[in-house]
This record gives sequence, C-alpha cells and structure tokens, in this order.
Amino acid sequence: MIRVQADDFDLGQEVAALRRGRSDIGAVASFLGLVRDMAPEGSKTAACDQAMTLEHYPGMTEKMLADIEAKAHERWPLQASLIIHRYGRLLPGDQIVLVACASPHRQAAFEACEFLMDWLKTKAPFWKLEEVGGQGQWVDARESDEAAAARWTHD
Amino acid sequence: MIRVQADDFDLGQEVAALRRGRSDIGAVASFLGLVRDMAPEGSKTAACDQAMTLEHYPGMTEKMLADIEAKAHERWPLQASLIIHRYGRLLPGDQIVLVACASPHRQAAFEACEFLMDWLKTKAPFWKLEEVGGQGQWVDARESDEAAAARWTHD
Amino acid sequence: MINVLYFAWVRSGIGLDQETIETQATTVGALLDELRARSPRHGETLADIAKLRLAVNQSFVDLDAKIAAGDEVAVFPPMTGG
Amino acid sequence: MINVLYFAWVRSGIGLDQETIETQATTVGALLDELRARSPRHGETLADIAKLRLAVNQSFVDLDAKIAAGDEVAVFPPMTGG
Repeated sequence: MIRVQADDFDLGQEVAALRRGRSDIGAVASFLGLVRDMAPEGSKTAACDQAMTLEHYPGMTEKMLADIEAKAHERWPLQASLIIHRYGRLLPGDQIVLVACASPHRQAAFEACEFLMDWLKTKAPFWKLEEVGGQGQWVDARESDEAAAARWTHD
Repeated sequence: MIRVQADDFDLGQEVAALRRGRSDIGAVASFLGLVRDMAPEGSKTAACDQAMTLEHYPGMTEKMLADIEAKAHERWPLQASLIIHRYGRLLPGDQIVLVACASPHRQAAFEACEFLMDWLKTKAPFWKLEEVGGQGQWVDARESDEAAAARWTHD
Repeated sequence: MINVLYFAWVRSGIGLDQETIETQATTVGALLDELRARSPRHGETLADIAKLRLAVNQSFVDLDAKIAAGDEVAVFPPMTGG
Repeated sequence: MINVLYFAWVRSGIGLDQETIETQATTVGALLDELRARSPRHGETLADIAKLRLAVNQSFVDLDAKIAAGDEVAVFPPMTGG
C-alpha cells in the first residue's frame, strides 16, 4: 500500500494495521526517515528557525511509488508492504517517510525495505527546500543515493 | 538500551521514546520478529492449537544483548538503539523481538539493525519450544543463522 | 497543445508552475529548445540539461522521447525525496 | 563446588534445571565427563558435545576452559532466539 499525504502518521498504528489478523508473518522490517537539523556544523541557528518543505508531483508520485512497491513484491516474497511519504512544510524532528515490509523471514524483509528506500530516493518525484534562518535552498541530489539505487541492478 | 521481559511491547511507543526530544536523528531502522504459524504446510492444526515457549538464561541474556549492542555502537555511528526480547509462552502472531537503530543516515541504521538481529540469533541464550497440537519440540538452530552472523566478521 | 509542468527550482527559476504551449515540436528535446526561447528566465533555468530530469505523461523519458498534442510534459531537478 | 545450569532440551533430558557439584575437575571438559557418569539421563543427554554449547560465568567457552570453585557453568543447545 502507498500513501502520499501532508498529515503525520503513527509508526505503531501503521505496522499494527499491516499485521492485523495474520499469523503467517515472521518479520517486519521498517524504516522511518526524519527531518534532521539542517544548520551547518557549529552554526548557532536553532532548530526552531529551520524548516523543510517537500514539494512533489501529484499523480506521478503515486504512480512511481506503486511501481517501486510492485518491483519489490516481484523480487522478494513479501506478505505486505507500506510506503507513506509526506509533503508540505516540516520541522526538525518531524517524520518524512515510512517504509515497512512483512515477510516470513527477516532477510527478505530487510532487503526489500532497503531496496524501497534506495529506489524511492532516486525515482519518486519529491524535492526538498531547506530553510535555515530565513534562507531557502533546494537540496541537491546525492550521488551516494544514485549509487545505492544502482546496487540493486547489478546482481 | 536492552530489555528482556515476559510482557508485550508497543513498537510505536518504543521508537517514539528513542526519538523523543531529538532533532539530530535522520533515520530509524527497526525490526519486529513475530511468532508464525508453526503447523507443517497442509496441516489442519489451527493457530489456536499452537504455542511457542521461549526459555532463556537470566543474567547471561542481558549480558550478551548488552555486548551485542555495544559492538554495533563501535561499528556504526548510532545515536540510539534498542533491543527488546520477550520470553515465556507466546502464540502465533505475538511479538518476540524488537530491534531499532537510530543514525543520521539510513545505511548505518539498516546495517546495524541487521547486524543486531544476526548476532542475537546466534549469541543470545534463548531457546524456542514449539507446541503444535499438544506436541512439544525444541527448535533446532539454523545453519543459515550462523552464516548470517558470520558475514559480519569477514569484511 | 502541450501542458508543461515545472517543479522545485525549475518552477521558482521560471516563475511558473505550469504553462500550456502551442508547439509543432515532436520530441521533448525540440520542445525544450522552444521553451528556452520564451524568456530570459526560461533560457537560464533550462540551460543545463544535465541538471534536469524529464517526464512525459508521468514517466521518465530522454530528450528524444516523442510528444503529441495533449501530453503532459514535466521538467524538474533530480529528486531528493526519502 | 560448581553450580551447573541446564537449559532447553538439556534441562528436560536430564530432568534438572540446576545442580551443585563437588568436583576436582579443573576444566569444563573434565567436568562434563563427571556429569555424564552421574545418571543414564545425564549420559545420554550430554553424549554428543557437537550438539552442546558451554558457558562459564555467563561467557561462552570451549571444553578446555578452566573452572574453579564457585564458578557457574551452563550447558545448553545452540541458541534459537530472535
């Protein structure tokens, strides 16, 4: 299941819903991505003077997340999965993204969860605008994210 | 932090406690291990006629879990971590173990979480007794768990 | 008529989140050339193709992808979600 | 005096969860030999060392580990937690 929303979410409730009424799941791996302090090392800008705005491409975002999730199900024996990604204005400490994968065994759950995060970083149309002390700056894509996504196509 | 307990736990509350009051955490990877249906494929034994009893070595369990957690902190830049392992009689669908790792970046959080699960499987003194339709049987250790733990010592 | 969407710094650079273009262009590359000529802001923002990603009807494409009337074309920077 | 603890099928095989042993053994291996002689159940349960794991004072050890009066020795199967 995928959800793209401005609202916050509750990790415990989401994973509980994934598991509800089932006794065939042995493992649930999950990942929570959070807004970190954005001020440069040593800067005096307090967390309360920082914000991150997540812009996305409505329609394409849902399509890409559903594609990514389907790819994970083709590749690993997943019993259930969930991707929630927020958009809008967030503050340091806020939740951005949740990925959870359920499988009979732990390795598939872990690998699928990492795969989903790696692919989501490079395929889902989201962009981050960081505001620190009133200055807004678009976050550059990281080469390490491209490399992390590429590792799933070379084995 | 480690906890060995008979009582159940709440994933959402535990991860919230790990994060509380912090804005330097970018990633929380977590793993939830559950009791699965134990009846052989095709068997008619209902989930309600199954149970798993986890026995452990009080004292040594806490010591080994604390050792494993300390090893993860030496190896990855973790900001917080948590291992909760239950003992006693559990039913299909029940929670057995929770591991959560917080880090500025996702790769360290994922790797440390997998490392903790792999080491815990082979180093923490727990033993599972499965009861299916009144028959009790001690679960054999899996060679794949030994292999999974060994991969962390060969790189 | 092609509907063109802009996101992130492409949107703020051009100063529009979308515009509808009358064009004879049959590829995304040809459309981009036309877009660059629309204003100095368009020209500057769309100058370096290496910094841009393209989608037609919500699928990633290259410069030589075909376009036709009614398509939705999007121009945006590399993604930074997650 | 050595306090010996048994877990899982070692416990149910021997029928005890712990016992206190008067021994002159100075290694875990020698202690195991003495334990095997205590009863047929001990002998059978502790027969195959490949199926057993050993700890002294809550640390894993091999058969040649030294033991001394007051030590806590534990005998159990490979672990199956997690």
